[in-house]
Amino acid sequence: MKNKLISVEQAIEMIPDGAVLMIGGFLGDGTPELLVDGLIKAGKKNLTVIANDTAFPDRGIGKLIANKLVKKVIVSHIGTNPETQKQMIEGTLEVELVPQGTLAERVRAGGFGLGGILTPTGVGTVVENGKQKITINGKEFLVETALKADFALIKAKKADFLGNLVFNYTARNFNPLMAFAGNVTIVEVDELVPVGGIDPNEVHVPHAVVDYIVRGNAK
Amino acid sequence: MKNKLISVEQAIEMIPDGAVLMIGGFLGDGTPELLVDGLIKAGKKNLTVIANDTAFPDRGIGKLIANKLVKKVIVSHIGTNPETQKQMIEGTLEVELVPQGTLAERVRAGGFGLGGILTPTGVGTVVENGKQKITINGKEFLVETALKADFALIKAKKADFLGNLVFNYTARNFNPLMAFAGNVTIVEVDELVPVGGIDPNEVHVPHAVVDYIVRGNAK
Amino acid sequence: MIQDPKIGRTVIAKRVALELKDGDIVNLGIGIPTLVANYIPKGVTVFFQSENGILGMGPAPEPGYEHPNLTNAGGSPVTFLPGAAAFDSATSFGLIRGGHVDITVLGGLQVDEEGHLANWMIPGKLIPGMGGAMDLVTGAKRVIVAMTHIEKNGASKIVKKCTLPLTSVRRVDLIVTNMAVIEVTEKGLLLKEIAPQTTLDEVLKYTEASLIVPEQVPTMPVSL
Amino acid sequence: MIQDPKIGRTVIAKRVALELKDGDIVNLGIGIPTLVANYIPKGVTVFFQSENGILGMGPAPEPGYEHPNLTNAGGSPVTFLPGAAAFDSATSFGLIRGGHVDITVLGGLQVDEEGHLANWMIPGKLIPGMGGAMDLVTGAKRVIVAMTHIEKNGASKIVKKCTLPLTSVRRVDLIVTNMAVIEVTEKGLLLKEIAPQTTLDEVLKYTEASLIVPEQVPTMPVSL
Repeated sequence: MKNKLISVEQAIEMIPDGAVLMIGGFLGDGTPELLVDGLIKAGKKNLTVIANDTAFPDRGIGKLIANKLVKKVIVSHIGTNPETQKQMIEGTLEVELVPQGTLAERVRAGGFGLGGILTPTGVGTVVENGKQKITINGKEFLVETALKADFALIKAKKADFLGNLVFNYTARNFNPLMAFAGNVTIVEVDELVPVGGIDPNEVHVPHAVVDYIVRGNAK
Repeated sequence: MKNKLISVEQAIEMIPDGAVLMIGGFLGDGTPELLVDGLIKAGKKNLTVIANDTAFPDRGIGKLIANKLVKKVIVSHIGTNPETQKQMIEGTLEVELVPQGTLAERVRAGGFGLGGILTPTGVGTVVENGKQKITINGKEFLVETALKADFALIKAKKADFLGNLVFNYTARNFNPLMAFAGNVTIVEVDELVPVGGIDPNEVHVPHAVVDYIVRGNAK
Repeated sequence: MIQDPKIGRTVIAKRVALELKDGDIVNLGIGIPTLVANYIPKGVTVFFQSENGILGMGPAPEPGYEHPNLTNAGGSPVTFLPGAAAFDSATSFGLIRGGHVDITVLGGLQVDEEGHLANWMIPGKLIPGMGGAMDLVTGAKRVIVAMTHIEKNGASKIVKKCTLPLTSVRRVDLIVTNMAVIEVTEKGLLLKEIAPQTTLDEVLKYTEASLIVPEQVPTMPVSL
Repeated sequence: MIQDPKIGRTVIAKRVALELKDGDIVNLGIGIPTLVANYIPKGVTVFFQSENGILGMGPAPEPGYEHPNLTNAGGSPVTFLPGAAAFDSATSFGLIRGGHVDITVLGGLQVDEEGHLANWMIPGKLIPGMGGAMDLVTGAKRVIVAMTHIEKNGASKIVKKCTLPLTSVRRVDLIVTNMAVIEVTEKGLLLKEIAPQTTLDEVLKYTEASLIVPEQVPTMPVSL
């Protein structure tokens, strides 16, 4: 059977310039930093990044922005990274803002084989521009479509060799959702345990969606 | 603060005839049997039951059918309970069949404040009758609307006094989804632990959605 | 043709098992598909997913080791293999609908020339409900129908056009019966293999649908 | 009116805290709303939910006890209280959008006579993004806006009609400022209380929107 364990370099080699990436994390908490650093070291270009936020210029996804690897972000928040706002104003970075709960559901829908979801969030605001609306029992909902990515780069606390994943506290955030939505899903883990070393009740993401495992730097 | 721990009788007393109930379980595995027995003992009438299936005449939700408490079921499968089919043919029980994955998403949508989801499942089959369809990137999806219930009756392996829940193996099934979708959610648990007795990473359903706790018979 | 129904079912299961590749995530339906688990080729590791919320399902436990909270989609006790995971129904169908299940093997009532499957109801007669079948056929990467070639009354189950309600408009990929292996192609149903003890004439006689028949049709590589 | 901005913020936080009921699930936004956690009335137990995936969040840890995987929605280290739960972002917003959060307290840029809130962008000037604010206002059972009554340039933030992009068409329930408590009703904005050291004339002067003013308007029951 395929051994999913690879090096950071092997992981990064698979990712072409222009790729659409989902990257886990919430203001850097739960972002696969080694994979992010690998992208920067390899000098990838024109990436599209789907993530909750652009973190800080020196942390997590923010480093990709600061190093100008990214042409477009689909995120809920950019307020903590002045570099994102600067590049957006300069016109070198496209920013698509999505309400956080909607972003979570769009990513999940992509991974779960749904076309999208109907949400009340954003109705009557600028978020509804260009979107279909549906009325159910007299209440309006926006049609928010599914998101997929070429690669999902996620961070887990623990994995077994098959790729069953356990996340840690607030580092969970978008990671389990993105695990399903990447055509190729690469997980950076702090702890690798033998197959059978995780209680089936405690698995957060089953191994079926994980393609490759990279060892992280445990903190 | 409100003590959520009540007796089966107190739980059943809250439920009026004609109530819409979601009941967890998959062919009886993960069904709150004490609550089901309580409904039968109290002789509730004209219930609508949303569940995966109608189990067997002498087990789980099947007992409610056999005892003729139910006027309508919304389920994915009735093949294991001849009593369901009998009452359906006699015209005393309305049966709405929903693909299992769609049912799971409809229940989740109800609990998660979504209007519904877009699924490819059922397109071009009798399941699409009477439903809106939406085309996204040239692919057709059915609009499947959210489901809510007056009461969700669910079964968990473990709870703390606040109502944080942990489910067991295949007894999880629809239970976590229904926990969110009941206007009142009552959980039957085998093991009650002190507040703080569950690792935050291992909580399957946070206590915010649980209204009442009933002690079950541990197996 | 194979006369013994039990041998016929075994042939179907053995032949389907040859379709499983190392590392595959596999969902087996109830009935004949369940038997496939008994014939996984040596050196091939597959992971069984069951829609009630488990990946890494093992065989039935020894008597006395049954646990009420570890069952398959038919409600029967099963076991965990190392690396198993449990999850809720939405996640289970996230795996299924999202294309994370490599192969699903399902029983069938009818398959037609377009590769459409009907397997969940016979109006006015049998209405068990679709359970997870519609999601499985719609979402799995590869759909294999494992069924007897004909009904008890001799009627073909491989028909020109399904008369029973469809399970999905998604075409199935492969049909494995006790008489033949048939691939669903853009051009129609392609006869790939013929079962042991079975003639081409028998296959054609018991198949209502048009078949594309190559010059050479090998025998299924399974032992009886 | 209260001159010291810090005292003004404290008054807002103290007054909002009085709205919290025993057992409430509460989500506090960044800024003034965060201060509310410091003034929970005695005998009242509330549970703080943070949209990055936690229920049962406690205060900042002692120095040296910070953990990189236990942060609030502003990215700052927090702690667990007994009975805390961690979950993914979809579940977190399932709680929020699904009406399982009893109260959200958010900052504001403008609130208008219809109770509409604008709090996530100033076109051409400040575009941090909406983060979780749109879901919170749309989904929480009760929405309280906690903000200063006027901008630094003296302009009222309680306006006839929002000129900034709306956060949601869902009306907020209560506005608590350093000058007043205002309830959003079907008939318009109802002045409920006036801050200490503040006169009705001052409130009216610094409020662009029309206010419904009862004969008796009590002072906020908070100490300075």
